Amino acid sequence: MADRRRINGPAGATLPPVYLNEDAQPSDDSKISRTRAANAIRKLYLKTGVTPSASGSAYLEIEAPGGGAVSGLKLSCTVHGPRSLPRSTPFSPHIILSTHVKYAPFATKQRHGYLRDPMERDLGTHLEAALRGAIIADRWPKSGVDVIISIIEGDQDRQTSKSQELGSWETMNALAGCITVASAALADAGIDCVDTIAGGVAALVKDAGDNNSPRIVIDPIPLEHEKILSACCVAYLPTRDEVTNLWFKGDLPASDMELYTQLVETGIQAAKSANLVLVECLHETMG
Amino acid sequence: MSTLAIPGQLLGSAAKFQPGPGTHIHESNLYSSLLGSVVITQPAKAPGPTKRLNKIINTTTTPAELPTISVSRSGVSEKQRETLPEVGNIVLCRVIRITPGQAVVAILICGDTVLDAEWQGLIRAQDVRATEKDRVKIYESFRPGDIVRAEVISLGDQANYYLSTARNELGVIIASSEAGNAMYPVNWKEYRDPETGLSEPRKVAKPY
Amino acid sequence: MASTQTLLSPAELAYLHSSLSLTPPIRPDGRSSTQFRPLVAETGILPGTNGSARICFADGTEAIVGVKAEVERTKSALTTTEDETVHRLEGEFVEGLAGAGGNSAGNIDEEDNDGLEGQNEWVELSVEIPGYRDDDSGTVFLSALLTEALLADGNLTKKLRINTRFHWKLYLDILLISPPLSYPLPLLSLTTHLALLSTRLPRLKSEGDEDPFFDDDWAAAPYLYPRENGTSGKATLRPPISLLVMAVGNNIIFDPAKEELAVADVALAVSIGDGKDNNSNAMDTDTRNLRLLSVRTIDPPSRLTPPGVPNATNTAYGAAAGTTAQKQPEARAAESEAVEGVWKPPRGGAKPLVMAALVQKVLEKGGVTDEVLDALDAVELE
Amino acid sequence: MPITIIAPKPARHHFHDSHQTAGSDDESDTSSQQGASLDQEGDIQMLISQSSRPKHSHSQSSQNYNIVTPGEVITSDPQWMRGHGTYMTPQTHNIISSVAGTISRTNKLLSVRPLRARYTPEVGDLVVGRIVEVQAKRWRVDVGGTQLAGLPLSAINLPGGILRKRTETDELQIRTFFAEGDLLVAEVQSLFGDGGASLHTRSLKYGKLRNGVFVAVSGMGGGGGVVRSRRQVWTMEGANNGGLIDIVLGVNGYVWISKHVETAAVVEDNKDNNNKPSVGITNMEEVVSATMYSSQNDKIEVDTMREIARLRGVITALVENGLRVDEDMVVKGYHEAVEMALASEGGPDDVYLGGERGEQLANALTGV
Repeated sequence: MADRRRINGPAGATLPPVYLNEDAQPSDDSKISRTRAANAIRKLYLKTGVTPSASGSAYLEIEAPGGGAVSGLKLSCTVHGPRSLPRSTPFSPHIILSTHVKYAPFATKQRHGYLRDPMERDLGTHLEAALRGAIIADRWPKSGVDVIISIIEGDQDRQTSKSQELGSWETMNALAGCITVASAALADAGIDCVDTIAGGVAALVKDAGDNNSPRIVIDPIPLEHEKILSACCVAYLPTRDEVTNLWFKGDLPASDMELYTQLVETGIQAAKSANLVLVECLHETMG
Repeated sequence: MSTLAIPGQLLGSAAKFQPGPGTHIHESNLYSSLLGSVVITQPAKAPGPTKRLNKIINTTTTPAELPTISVSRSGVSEKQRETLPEVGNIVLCRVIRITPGQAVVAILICGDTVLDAEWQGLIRAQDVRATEKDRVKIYESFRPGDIVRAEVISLGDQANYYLSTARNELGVIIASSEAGNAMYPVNWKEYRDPETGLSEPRKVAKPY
Repeated sequence: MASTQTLLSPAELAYLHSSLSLTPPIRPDGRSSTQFRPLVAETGILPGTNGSARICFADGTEAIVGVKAEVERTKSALTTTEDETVHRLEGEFVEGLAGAGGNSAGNIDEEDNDGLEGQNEWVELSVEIPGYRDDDSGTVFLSALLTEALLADGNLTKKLRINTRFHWKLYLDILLISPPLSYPLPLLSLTTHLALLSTRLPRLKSEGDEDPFFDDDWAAAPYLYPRENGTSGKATLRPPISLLVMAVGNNIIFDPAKEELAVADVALAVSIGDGKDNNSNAMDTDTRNLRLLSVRTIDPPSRLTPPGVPNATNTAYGAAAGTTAQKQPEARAAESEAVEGVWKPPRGGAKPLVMAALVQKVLEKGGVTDEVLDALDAVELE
Repeated sequence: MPITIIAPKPARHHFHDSHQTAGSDDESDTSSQQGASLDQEGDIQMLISQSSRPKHSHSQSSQNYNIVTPGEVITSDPQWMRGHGTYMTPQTHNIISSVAGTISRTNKLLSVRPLRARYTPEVGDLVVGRIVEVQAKRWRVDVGGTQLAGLPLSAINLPGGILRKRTETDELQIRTFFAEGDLLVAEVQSLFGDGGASLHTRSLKYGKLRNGVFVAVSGMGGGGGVVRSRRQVWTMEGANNGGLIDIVLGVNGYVWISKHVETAAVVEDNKDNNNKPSVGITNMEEVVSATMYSSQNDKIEVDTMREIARLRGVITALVENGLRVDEDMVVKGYHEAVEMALASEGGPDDVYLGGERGEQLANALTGV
């Protein structure tokens, strides 16, 4: 899909080459080890009402681990609406939700163009599924709401070359952040929701060095582990104990349902932890 | 009970309260669906219930007996929550354009809330006044730019709310003349320009 | 495509929901809960491709998949290795230019297994659904789902490797011929599965890292997914399949039609691989080694359905109702408890246990997935 | 077996010597059961021959090939008049087909009935439709035709009795009568010049549909489908305690199968009023119209739901196998399906009629 509206430079041409530090040892520059407990998420910062012009807004930041080898996640979400629909839209007894997730061009190591690429659209679909279960759509007939998320900084390693493969796992972290930040922004906008929805990620990882059997960790950072075997991202409603969106990928033996169930449960744990921050943040908004 | 509520917070049993705005029922319990402060309204003692009560029709209990619980944004934050015009609401709107059959308006204020979004409304010729409906002429009732007080009578079609000014206190409240001056009402169907002295026909709202 | 909203009346929805909630559920077309719609399938229909397949339903929905392969230079292997540091530098730089980093830059000289892994961009998958833009979020979601399943275990990309300098680039073009009458995921996935099974790549005649050249004899071309004994028999390793499964009440329903999906409490797309890993090679070939590759929630369209109005609050109900003008017409529907026989669009999500049960049902040994794979096995190749 | 995958079959030959006999040349409508989807003329003789002798022969004699394709010259004889589906070129007397279909002759009128066509409304047709749009004073209804049909607010029975005057409130609450997605049964009241239709529901047997399932069989290939017949609506007894089931075969190919609701019985048989003192002739309308715009389903027994699903399966199987759908065929097919279920391993509860089962059913009906 070509960008027909702008004249862009050749794709990828703006990428600066990344050189290794001369003194860096090839073996350990690419790996940092996980210092958090297996069931702890990274520190979150969440604030609502950051964009006054929007009906509702929120900003989420997740701390960068490992002393700058990896950038943290920085998300900004704006909610526009409820607002009237264009005249051409047919009657809708519900609010019409549309979600947009966009990486800022500079958010990741590889530059993103201005047009949304398939991965961003895919994220948007996941987010839509997650939010649609949370909002009470029939409260707002004949109206629409747009949830727009900009990923300002994309939680990716800055140095190593393993971006491609790891990137696909980092997408899940980004999605979980998107869900949490959108939830705060929707509450700020005064759109009826059944609960405060939050996202969480869990992964089955193999650690470098030791010959340990794979273990399940919360909020995985791909760079911290030798290999991620499977991961899942969960959008969870804590008071109702319900999941609105589940995204699992990886490679698990079908005979081991237990492992899968555990993984999802750990994902829910992560979502619950994020939800604590969310609730705290909403109380602050009120206070 | 805390006076602040966040979405998903348990407010009480559905058997004890009636659900008001900003709440929802889940498994026989009332939960908040908004971020705001909890308001409990005792049922009106007079037999004639208020408009708001009238809208909440509970099939299992008699509506007049239970207090209504609702969650609202007002008073907590400066930013007002967007509301939708509802049937029965009194709204203030600006006339956008007129045709022989109807006046198209933009709803600006609904109840006490200044609206963020622009909702479009329609005043059809037969809804302009209560009497002599057949002889209503839109151009003798409204002009583009007028500010009108009206009542929402229907959700209407996909784009428009249907409004009515068929009551004495409804109609044009602010109008300017063709010369561009603010006018004052002289009777139920005329506004007058203080500078030129000319009158223009309008559906005039009775001043309070 | 959550956006493919089927317009159903509240009364229909209420009826469907209650009939599907029965034990056992009564589906509108009479199928049992695990039964699929009957399919007509054939492979090898496109002579210009490396592999192809076609599947259609009785209602006329039809999908065609064509697989084409091209030899491509592996990008990160452009430079020769002399000095370790220089190599790494350049490898990195080239990768940056290409805009698609791989993981093989440092791995070329390594003798371990990682060096034999493929890269995800060697497989390109496109989905075309008539009536939808190719950047429609629903279409993108479908192709992301199918790609994810194909790449999850790394088996496919591994097969595409020719030598350190060259690889096959595989293009999978998935075409739905008719506008979707139901969520097309199972149809597209099964067709893709058959097309990949029938895919053959020319036999390599060159050796080592020299420029590859191939055998002209198409009959000698080996299957991408090799068979047990040469060209006949079952494939030892199979492409993944993605099944659509949904829950209504306590029932788990496979291959839902669109009107069934419209009342779903939750719908999942579950991708399963049939990976006989090398460890169990010597084992009996009858038991499959199913692997869970991906699970995605499909946004159930039920949340966007119009609610029914209980008779008690229906202004058009009852003989005298029309004249009671003080009842406000079309006032916003009041919050109320569910009433028997009245459709209420579901809110919220699904219990984690329900979701786990759905996945469990798909993975069940000797269950639906096994039977689907058996049936796909029985389809004659070309 | 949860899934059946079969290899494609070679294309079926639809054409066969029809049941026309020598001497009935003028009436040779040649609408074999696979020939025409809609019997536009409602030709009586043809209907009789069809219903009395459903047959399914596969003879491929080419003499009776009455399928024409667009551009094919049907006749150059000037005695014929051209009808639907044909055109003439200036200066010649050639009548040329403009669609692919079967030739039908009515006296001197030659027309071609398309093999596959959208529904063309005719005044008096009983149709099942779905509301797609609500406008200020009317609804737009999908009836499977080329255009949406209109249903004016003035053409419905308002709750509270037929004679109630329409008020402005009704206009404002138009959506409480029918909203987007609602299904209704109506009659075509009039046609517009462009082929669009205007519907009405001004009879107690028309109105909103509930308590059942919908199936669309219009636009199906192969020529099967709903045909105009004596009765489009009937009530039948479901097997295995199924209770009474109503079937509405819309002429437009939209079908509604639902549990029989008692109040409707009053309408169908007015004489019954004597037996029911509570429902007099005067308040009958009120009782019926009370439920007219309800979207709440009554309680439906499991047995009834099962038999409704079976009936739906019968209709789908008829269409998929290119058979016509009318009361006669549906009733026969239903009894056959009940028998088949009893004989099958699933027992009477097995209502699946897809794939091979459907073919089996069709074969049993056509006597092959």
